[in-house]
Amino acid sequence: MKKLINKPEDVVAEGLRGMALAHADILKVQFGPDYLVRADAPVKGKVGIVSGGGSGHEPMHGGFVGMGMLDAACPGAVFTSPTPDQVLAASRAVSGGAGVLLIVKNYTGDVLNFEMAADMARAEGIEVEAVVTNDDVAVKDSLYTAGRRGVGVTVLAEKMAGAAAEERRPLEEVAEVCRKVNAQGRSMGMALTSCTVPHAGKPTFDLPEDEMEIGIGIHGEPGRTRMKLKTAAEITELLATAVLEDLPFQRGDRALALVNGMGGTPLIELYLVFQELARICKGRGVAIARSLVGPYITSLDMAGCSLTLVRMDDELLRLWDAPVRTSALRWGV
Amino acid sequence: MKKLINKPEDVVAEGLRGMALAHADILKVQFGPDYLVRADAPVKGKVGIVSGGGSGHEPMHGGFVGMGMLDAACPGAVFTSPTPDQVLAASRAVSGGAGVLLIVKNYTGDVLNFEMAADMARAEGIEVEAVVTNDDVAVKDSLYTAGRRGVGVTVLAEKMAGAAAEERRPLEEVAEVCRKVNAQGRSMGMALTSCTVPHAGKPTFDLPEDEMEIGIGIHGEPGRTRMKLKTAAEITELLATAVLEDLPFQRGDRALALVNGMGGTPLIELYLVFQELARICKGRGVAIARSLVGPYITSLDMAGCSLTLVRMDDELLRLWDAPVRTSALRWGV
Amino acid sequence: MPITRDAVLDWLKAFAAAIASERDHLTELDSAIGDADHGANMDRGFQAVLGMLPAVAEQDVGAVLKAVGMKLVSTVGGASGPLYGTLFLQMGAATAGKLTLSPAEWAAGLGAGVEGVARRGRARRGEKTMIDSLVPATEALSAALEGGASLEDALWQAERAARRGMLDTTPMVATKGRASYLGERSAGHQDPGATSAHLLVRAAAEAWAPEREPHHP
Amino acid sequence: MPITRDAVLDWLKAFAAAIASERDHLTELDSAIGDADHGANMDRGFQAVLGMLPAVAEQDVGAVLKAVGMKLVSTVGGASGPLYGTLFLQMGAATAGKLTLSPAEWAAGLGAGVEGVARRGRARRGEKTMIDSLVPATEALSAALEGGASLEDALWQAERAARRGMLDTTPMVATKGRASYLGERSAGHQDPGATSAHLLVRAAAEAWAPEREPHHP
Ligand SMILES: Nc1ncnc2c1ncn2[C@@H]1O[C@H](COP(=O)(O)OP(=O)(O)O)[C@@H](O)[C@H]1O
Ligand SMILES: Nc1ncnc2c1ncn2[C@@H]1O[C@H](COP(=O)(O)OP(=O)(O)O)[C@@H](O)[C@H]1O
Ligand SMILES: [Mg+2]
Ligand SMILES: [Mg+2]
Ligand SMILES: [Mg+2]
Ligand SMILES: [Mg+2]
Repeated sequence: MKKLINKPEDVVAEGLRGMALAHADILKVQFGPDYLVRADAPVKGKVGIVSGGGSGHEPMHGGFVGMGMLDAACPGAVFTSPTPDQVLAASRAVSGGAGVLLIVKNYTGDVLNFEMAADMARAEGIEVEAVVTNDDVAVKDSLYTAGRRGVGVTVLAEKMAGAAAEERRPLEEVAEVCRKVNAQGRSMGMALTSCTVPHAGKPTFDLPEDEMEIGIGIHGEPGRTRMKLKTAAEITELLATAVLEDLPFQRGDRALALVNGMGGTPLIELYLVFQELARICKGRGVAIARSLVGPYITSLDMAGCSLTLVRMDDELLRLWDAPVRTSALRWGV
Repeated sequence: MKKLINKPEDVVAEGLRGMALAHADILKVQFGPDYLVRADAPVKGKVGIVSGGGSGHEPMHGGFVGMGMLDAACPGAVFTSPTPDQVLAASRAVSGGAGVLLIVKNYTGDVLNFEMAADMARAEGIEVEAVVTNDDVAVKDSLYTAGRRGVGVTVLAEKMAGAAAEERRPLEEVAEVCRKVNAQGRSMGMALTSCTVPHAGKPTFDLPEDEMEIGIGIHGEPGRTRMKLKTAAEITELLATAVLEDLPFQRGDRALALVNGMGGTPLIELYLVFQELARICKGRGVAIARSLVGPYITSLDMAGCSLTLVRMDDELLRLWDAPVRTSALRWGV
Repeated sequence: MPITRDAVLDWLKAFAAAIASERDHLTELDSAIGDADHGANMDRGFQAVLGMLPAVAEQDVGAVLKAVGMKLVSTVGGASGPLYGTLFLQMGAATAGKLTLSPAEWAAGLGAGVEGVARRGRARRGEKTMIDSLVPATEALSAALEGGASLEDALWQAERAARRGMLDTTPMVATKGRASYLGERSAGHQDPGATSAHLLVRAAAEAWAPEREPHHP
Repeated sequence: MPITRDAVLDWLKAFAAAIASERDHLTELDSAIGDADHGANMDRGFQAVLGMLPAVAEQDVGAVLKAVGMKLVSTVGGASGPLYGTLFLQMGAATAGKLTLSPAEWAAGLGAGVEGVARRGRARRGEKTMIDSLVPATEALSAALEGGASLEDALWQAERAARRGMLDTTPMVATKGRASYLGERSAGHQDPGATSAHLLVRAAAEAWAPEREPHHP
């Protein structure tokens, strides 16, 4: 295993310390229980937004803490959901009297831990809403699975819900924005290589030099199919078709497009994939009204990418364009 | 070779097309000769700043085109300097009557091609200054080498020179800011893995599973030494010591610190390295006044990092904090 | 015979010891259909519980079980943290204030805990989860006691039911948890959570009725 | 005999052909002490030159050489682009307006080009670059002509000097270009640019005096 780390068990804490030192103007880091919180939290009269999940997906979620997005993020161990006491402590820290929204990715562990935290927070008199994101079309959403996994849409929902909260809209409306983004968004990812979890020390799965995994999860969960390598044009076609046809997107739709890097894929390849995606959307009469290209929801050092498309309306476009000031997303301020 | 590409010979052009589509609000891309230019170029009465170099280092340089930084960037083939006609065309496009500054990384090919372009531009009556960055302490700067390579400082110099140009300062002063950042800055990098050049199809060098290369260049040039893997603390100590003692940095100095990812290293590891660097600087009485952590001057998919420190004064701090609006660096607007 | 607070502590220590010795086996089962951390998660949690027990050793049974639940919730994470945490929190609520439990109270408490798990996880039998060993075990326990069996015999009947339920998960296709992403491919593997849950039931029988352990053919 | 414009075109085509056939060898040499692209760079440039020649085939020698220089500058990149580009641009300037060249004019033009390379690259002999085969070649060419040798003999003497200069780069430690980063490790490898430069000189001899090629023992 080749990583810039000390002891595997210290990776998360040391990474958090680095975040705190690099971004003292934006956030503070609390330890025991661990969470990152906006430097100016709690913001009086504003809905507090808390997200979190296993570590190893940086910049998600800590990189999205700041004005216009998250008030706090709860990092679990690598690829392991945080515990309820983290989420409870973060909820207390961001509760400004207008309630707290929990944004949860749909994995059993995340859902159960955030649910318990919500119960505890409510028991303390904090008004809590929870929204679960489940945009990964690689998983069939049915009685026979734990449901679709929450992936790329999570980042976009955090941005737009964050903007709604900055507008001082009430908890129910902020939660509604988050639900709307999730309902209008779909994603699918692929891997060229496996990630390597620090405490495991070896790749999670073996992928031959001439094969790739389509429909991969962000923890190296198995995808839909394994196949021979293809060109960027063919790979983008595969992912985009699954995403576009699932919602489905229609001629005339305006979309927010995220071409996300899994951590080990260089930026030039992501831009190359983006122009393929733009070509495909154009061919289907779907206009890419806004876009984001880069590593935003990663899987440690995995090479690969994921595509996310959200059908936008005027309200969502306004919320997307609204100012945001976090370490990973920043504009308008 | 596992990459999200179509044909190796099309990687640069297709990547540029993606940039143009994703950032139409910030920049335009011209083909034949190829360059990226600020959407609003030329800016009347402002010094135009042009940089460039081989592709494969994204976001450098195209990601730094925009208000407050570069007016244009000239991308060569992967790891190959651009040609003079690209730089000439870019210089014409950004010439707003106040002259043009060329920021060149110190590699023979880059220096010679930019020099020829400067001659041609001057022959057309454009006032041109060129500044060569050479901050890589891994190379001995002597009669016996082509001199130190230009690496991390280039990004920081482009930001601060860009801010000086936005202040409408004259060409000579903008060039002076660039020279000052280079003179006050030092860098060193290391690799955990080799990069793979698309048209080569295989890793540039072999690095055993338990070894790393210290003092690596951004094109996979050999470093100072190859050694067994060490902890992040030890690696950071190695790089930071070389950088700190070369200038040398003194007790009481204020520094701008860049912890740069080589392309294949996840963000959490870079933050982990940053807190090691902060510890080391603190121990030597060097204050990290500003910092930047992330992949900014990369080497395709290489895993590894580089450290850059620039001794700052009030003028440089003001120029660093000034607004910038590019696809890769953005604040204050 | 009544179940004393110290007997409950013995049971918890026996379960912690069983988890520690089965840690690698549990993780191995989880690596086949999950993410290879169930043994690590459970062991992390119960080592923390062992460290905390002395501090609550003088309190009533309900308080002890509540404290165990809280500790698991705050140290395990993943799916099993809230699930085992809920199991103990609900048992604690059902036994609040009691310094000893009658066999019926013990059975009722365990039943309340298992109901809490089912509610928290929204799982029914047959979904290839810990529920598949917990539910049969509590049913067997209550049935035996109502049928007039001694606590000792009832405990071992519960253990047998839990073991059967654990083994029954092997052919099942998971429809809950991480394993459900595998669909059909989840069949043919024993569920890790059902396996740790069997250890929970067995620990009580071994702690309180070691001499009665039946000799399986 | 005077050197006609068509003879110059023959020389350029002969050099382009030599680069194409030596392409892999040049790249191989560059991979040892550089970045493995010299063959690709030179071939890319001279294929572009071949495509452009017809358009200038009716112009004077100076114009043809200038056009070649411009094309190399705009297509090769790297270090060799500006260097070979400068060589042809300077030769073109020195032969501007001429439809034929005397041997002395040819030697002077080549000398001017090589001086341009040395100026552009700030390189002297002994730094393990193309200069190490270009300078001896031009010196030998001029000396031979001044000594009364025929153009044909002078061309082959220049070729011999270029080859010797090329071989002499092997033991050298590079102090210019990418190879200089290797320091001592650059010794023991023949310089790719000196090798392509030898082909440039040989192409003239082969194009204009094939029958005179000396048979080396
Ligand atoms: N919805 C659920 N209801 C009950 N038990 C569940 C549920 N989901 C998962 N489990 C149990 O949790 C076990 C996995 O626990 P663990 O590996 O510690 O958590 P994670 O799956 O988050 O890594 C499974 O073997 C299963 O028995
Ligand atoms: N300063 C210099 N002066 C003269 N020739 C040089 C100089 N630097 C490099 N060269 C020549 O250029 C050759 C390398 O050319 P090439 O590989 O095409 O460019 P790059 O080194 O940019 O990849 C070297 O073998 C050497 O002969
Ligand atoms: Mg090169
Ligand atoms: Mg697990
Ligand atoms: Mg887990
Ligand atoms: Mg080369």
